[in-house]
Amino acid sequence: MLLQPPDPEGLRAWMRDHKDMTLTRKVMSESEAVRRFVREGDYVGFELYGTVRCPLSVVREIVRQGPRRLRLLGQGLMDVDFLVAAGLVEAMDITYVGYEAYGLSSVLRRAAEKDGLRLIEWSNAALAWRMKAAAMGLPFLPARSMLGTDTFKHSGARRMKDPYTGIELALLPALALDCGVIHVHRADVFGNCQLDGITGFALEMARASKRLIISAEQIIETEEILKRPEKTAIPFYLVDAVVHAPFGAHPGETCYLYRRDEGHISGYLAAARSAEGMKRYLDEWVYGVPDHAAYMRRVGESDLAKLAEEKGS
Amino acid sequence: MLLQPPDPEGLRAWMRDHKDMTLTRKVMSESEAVRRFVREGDYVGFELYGTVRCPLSVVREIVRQGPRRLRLLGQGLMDVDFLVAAGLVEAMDITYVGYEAYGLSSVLRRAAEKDGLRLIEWSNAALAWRMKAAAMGLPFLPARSMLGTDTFKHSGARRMKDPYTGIELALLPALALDCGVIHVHRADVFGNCQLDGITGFALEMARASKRLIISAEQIIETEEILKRPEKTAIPFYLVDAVVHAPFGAHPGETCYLYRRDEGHISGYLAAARSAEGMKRYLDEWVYGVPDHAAYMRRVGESDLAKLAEEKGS
Amino acid sequence: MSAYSATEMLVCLAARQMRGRTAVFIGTGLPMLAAALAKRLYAPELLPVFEFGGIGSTLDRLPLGVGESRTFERAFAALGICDVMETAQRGLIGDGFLGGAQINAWGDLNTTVIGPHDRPKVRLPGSGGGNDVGSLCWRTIILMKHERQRFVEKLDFLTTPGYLGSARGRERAGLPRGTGPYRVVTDLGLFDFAPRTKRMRLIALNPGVKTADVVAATGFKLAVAPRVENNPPPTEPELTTLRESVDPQRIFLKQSA
Amino acid sequence: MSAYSATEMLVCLAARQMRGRTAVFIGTGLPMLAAALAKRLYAPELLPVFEFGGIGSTLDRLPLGVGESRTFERAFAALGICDVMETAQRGLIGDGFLGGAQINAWGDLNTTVIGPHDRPKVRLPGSGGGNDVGSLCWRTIILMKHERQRFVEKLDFLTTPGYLGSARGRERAGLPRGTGPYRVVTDLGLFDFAPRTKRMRLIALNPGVKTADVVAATGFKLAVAPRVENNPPPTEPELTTLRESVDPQRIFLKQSA
Repeated sequence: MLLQPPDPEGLRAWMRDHKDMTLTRKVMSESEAVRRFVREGDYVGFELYGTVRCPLSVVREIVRQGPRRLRLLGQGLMDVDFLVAAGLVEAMDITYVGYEAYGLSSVLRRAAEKDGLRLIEWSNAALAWRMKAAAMGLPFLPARSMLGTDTFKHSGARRMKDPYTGIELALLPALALDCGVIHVHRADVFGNCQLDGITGFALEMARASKRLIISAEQIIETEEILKRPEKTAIPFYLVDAVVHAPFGAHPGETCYLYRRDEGHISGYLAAARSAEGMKRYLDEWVYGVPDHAAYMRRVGESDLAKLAEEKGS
Repeated sequence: MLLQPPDPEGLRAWMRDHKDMTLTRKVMSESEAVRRFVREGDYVGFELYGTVRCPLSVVREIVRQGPRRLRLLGQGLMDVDFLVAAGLVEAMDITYVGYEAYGLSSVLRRAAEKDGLRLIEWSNAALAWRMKAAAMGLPFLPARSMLGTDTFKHSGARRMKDPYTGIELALLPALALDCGVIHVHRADVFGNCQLDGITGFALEMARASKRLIISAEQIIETEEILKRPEKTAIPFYLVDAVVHAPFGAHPGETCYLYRRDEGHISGYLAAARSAEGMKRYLDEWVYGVPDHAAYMRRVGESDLAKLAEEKGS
Repeated sequence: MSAYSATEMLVCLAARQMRGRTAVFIGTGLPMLAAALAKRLYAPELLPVFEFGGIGSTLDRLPLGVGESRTFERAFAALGICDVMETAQRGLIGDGFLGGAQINAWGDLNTTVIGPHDRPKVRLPGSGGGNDVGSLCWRTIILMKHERQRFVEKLDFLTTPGYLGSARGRERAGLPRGTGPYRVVTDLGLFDFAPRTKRMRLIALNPGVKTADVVAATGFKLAVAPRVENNPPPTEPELTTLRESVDPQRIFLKQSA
Repeated sequence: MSAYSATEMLVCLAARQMRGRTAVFIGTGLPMLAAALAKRLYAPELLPVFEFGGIGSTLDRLPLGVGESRTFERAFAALGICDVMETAQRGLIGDGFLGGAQINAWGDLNTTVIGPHDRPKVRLPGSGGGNDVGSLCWRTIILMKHERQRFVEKLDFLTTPGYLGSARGRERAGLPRGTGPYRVVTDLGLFDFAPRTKRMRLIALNPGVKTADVVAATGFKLAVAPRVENNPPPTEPELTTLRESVDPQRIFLKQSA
C-alpha cells in the first residue's frame, strides 16, 4: 500500500554509492538539473510549499520536461497543481493540497473527483516525521498522532504498543524521496546552503532525498560559508545540483526577500477553476517560456522589483 | 534497571503544569537558580561537556549547595568529576567520562573501582537519541547502534524487529532530565538563547529537561532575538532560569570567545590523581569561593583576558 | 450596537474562549482572526504557534498562510515543523484551533472528502496539521458554520480525532491522556462536550438564535445543557478591533463562516 | 632515514590506509594525527567529521577534543551530535577510527572496564562514540598498541562491535549490512580480517618485526595471510609533516602508541 516503502539498507547503499563527499561544483541550469536528477516514475517532493519559499522555477521546468508517472509528496499548492494538471502524477501521499485562505484546489478536485487520482492520507506532522525517519537512517518513527482515525486507515502506518510504558503508538514508515527540491536563500557552488526564517521541513527533506536539487536565490562565496559554519542548514554532500534562481518562488514569497504576488495568485486561481483555464495558464506561464529567465521577463522586472521592495508589507 | 524510565504522559503533564508560556524575567544568580531548580535525588545533565562550552560555574555552585543522591548523564570531564568527587552522585548513565587526549578520569576510576559507583552503559549517540526521544514526546527511539554488545546488555535498551523491513533495532528509552544545564553564548532575560558553533546535544537536552537552567556568556536585549528569530536555538518557554556567567565554561573553552586554560586543566588533572589532591582542588576552586564572580577574581582578570585574546589560537 | 456578520460573531465568540497564558496552535483562516483579536483584547500574553515553525508572532499583520513570513514577524523563534509538532506532542501547546467540512457529535472532523474516498463528490484539502492538532494539543476549539449537512450523524471520513465516537474513544486509540475538544464555536452558539458521554452539548446561544433553531440545524441528536446561556453580540471594541486592526482588508471577514 | 618512534610508525601506517574521497569519523588522539597527516599527504579531499557536529575542518590545527572549536575551524558546517550520528546511520560516513584497551580476533573492542563491570580493576572511559562508529560507519580502522594483554582471546567487556565473535555475528545482531572492521594498525604491523572467518589476519609487518614477534604479542590464535608484505618505515615527508605541521607541540606524539 505504501507508495515508497522504507528501505534503510537500500538507502545506505545509495548514499555510499552516489553521494559525493568531496567538493565538486554543482551549479547548473534548471534544465540540466531536472534532466539529470528527475526521472520518470520518481517519488518527488518540494519544500517549503506553494506560496512560501517553494522552488517553483524548478517545478515549472519539470512540467516542461514532463517526466511521467511521478509519485508526489502532497504538501502544496501551485507546485502540486502544476504537476497534476500536466498529467505527470500517478499517485500522491497527501497531507494538504489547498489554498489556505483562498479555499480548495480546483486542480486537485478535478483529479480526485473525475480522474480518480490515487491519494494516500497522512497528517502534516506524519509526512514530516516520515522524512525525518529516513533522514535518521531508520525504518520508522513512532508517533502519537494519526491514531483512531480514517486518516490512519488510509495511510500505510502501523500500530505498536510501547514495550516500556504500554502506550499505543503509530509507526510511521520512513520516506526517502527519489528527488527532493528545496528553495534556499543562499548556496555556494558546492551546495552548502543557508536558510533564513522558519526551516519548514527543509532539514528533513534534504537528508531524506536520494537526489537533491537546490534552487538558490543567491550563489555566495564558499568563504561566507566557512565564516559561519553554524549557518549551514544543508551541507554540500547532500546536494546534487545547485540552480541559481532569483525570484525562484514567484508567485510565492521568500521571506526577507520578496512578498507573494497576490495579483498573479488571484489570476492563477481564477484560471485554475476550469481545465481549459488551467491549460491556458500553463501554456502562458510554463510551456510558453523556455526557462526561468524568460519567466521573469514575462512577469516583468519592475513588478518583481516591487515585490522585493514590499517584502516587509 | 533504568535510572530514569520513560514516561511521556508524566512529561506532558509536567510541561503543561510547570512551563511558563508567557514572558517572565528569569535572570537570577547561580545560587538562586541551583537552590530553586536542582533538588536532592534529581537526574541532572550538562551540555556540552567538561572542556567545551560547559556550564562549569553552575556545576561548582551545585557542588557548593550539595544536593545528594543525584543521578547523572555521564558525558563529561570536570563537570562529572566535581560532582562525583563531592559525593553527590548515586548512579550514572555513562557514555564517556575521561580526558580525551589526556587520558582517564582519576575521579571516575576511584569511584568505580573503590566505591562501586553504579554505572549504566550507553553509546554517545544512544544518550543523545534518548534525550531526543523525550524531546519528541515519545517513549523511545529506534536505533541501529549498540546491538550485539555488552554495552547493550549493560544498558536498559530493548530490541525489536521492524515490522516494515524485518531489520533488528535497538529501542532506546526516552530520557527526560529533572534538570538540565546548558551554557550558551547569548540569552535574553526571558530565556531565548542563541548558540554559536556546533550545537552538541543542546537542542535535545533543552527540550528533554523538566527544569532548565541556562548559563549565558552574555545577556542581550530581546530586540536582538526578534531581529533574527532563526537564530533562537532554545525558545524562552523551555527555560526556568537564566544565569549570567561570563567565562562560565572556564577552564574549558567557549568557541569564538575564549580558549581553554591548559595550565589550569593540567594543574587540575595532576591534583585529581589522588583523593587528597582532588579535595584540595575543590577546597580551593569550588568550596573556597562563594560564587562565580569570586572564582573569576581567583583565576585573575588578566589571565581571563589572555584566554579571550587567544581564542583563535 | 453595529450590525455584524455571522462570521464576525463567530470570530468574537472564538476569541472569548482563549486563555492568555498558553500557547495556541493556529491554522489558516478564521482561527488567525480569533487569535489576533484575543491577543489584542483578552489574552495579550497568548503565544501564537504556527505549524511550519513560527513561534510568538505579534499577529500585527494577518498571515495568509501558516508558513508565511508574517507567522514569524517579530517572533521569538523561527523553527521547523518537526520542532513545533514535537513541542505539541511533548505537551507544551495548550490550545489548538480546528475547523472542518463535517463534524459529528463527538467533535470528530472531516476535512478530507465528501463522498467515498476513492471517488469523492468533493475532494477537500486533507488533514494538514489538523489531525496533529486534534491529537496532541491539550484542548481544541472547533470553529464551524452551523448547517445540518455539516453537523452529521456519520462523517464521510474521520480526518481528525475529537472524542472518536465514544467516551473512551481517545483512550482506546492511545491518544495522549486528558486531551480532546473543549468548545465548538458556531454562528448559532457555543457547545461543550458532556463530561460523561463526551457528546456535544449546547451551552450558549448567539443573539436571536433559539434552541430549536440549533437542534434543527444539527444532523445528530444534540444534547442541551441544563442551563443555556446567551452569548452577547460582538461588542464595539471587538468589531472595531476586528475591522480596523485585525483584518482591515477584509480578506477573511468577507468569507462566509 | 630518521629515527622514529613506535607511535610515529603507527600514525603513518594508519594515514596510508585512508581513502581520499570519503568522510572519516575521527575520535580523540592518534586518529586525529593520522587524519591530519593523510589530509596533508595522501587524501586532501578527506572530509573530517567529528561527533559533536564539526564537518570538514581543515585540521590545520590539532583539536584536543572532539567538540573543540578546532573541529569546526574553517569548516563547512557546525551541526550537532544527532545529525552526525544519523548521517552515519544513513550510510554517508565511509571510514571511522577506533581504538581500545582490548581487542579480540574479530576486532571487537573494549573501552569500558578491565575486570568485572560491577567492581572493575580499571574503569575506562566507556563507549563514547566508539560503539556508534563501530556500528554505523561502512568500515573502521582500528589503532592499537600491540601487546599480549591487549590482543586477547576474550574481552573483559565488549564495548564496540567488530565482527562480534563470528563470521555472521554482525548480521545476526542486526547491524547495518556490509559494515565492519577493515584494518587493524599496530606498532608491529597491519592486519585485515579474513573474508570467510572474519578473524584478524596479519598482512604486513612493520620494519624490523618478524611474524613470530607478532604471534607472541597476540593473545589469540592469529591468522597469517599467505603473503605477508613489509610496511615501509615512515618516510621523510611523513615524519616532517607529522612533527612540524601536524603536531608541532608533540601533544599526541609524545604519548605511547
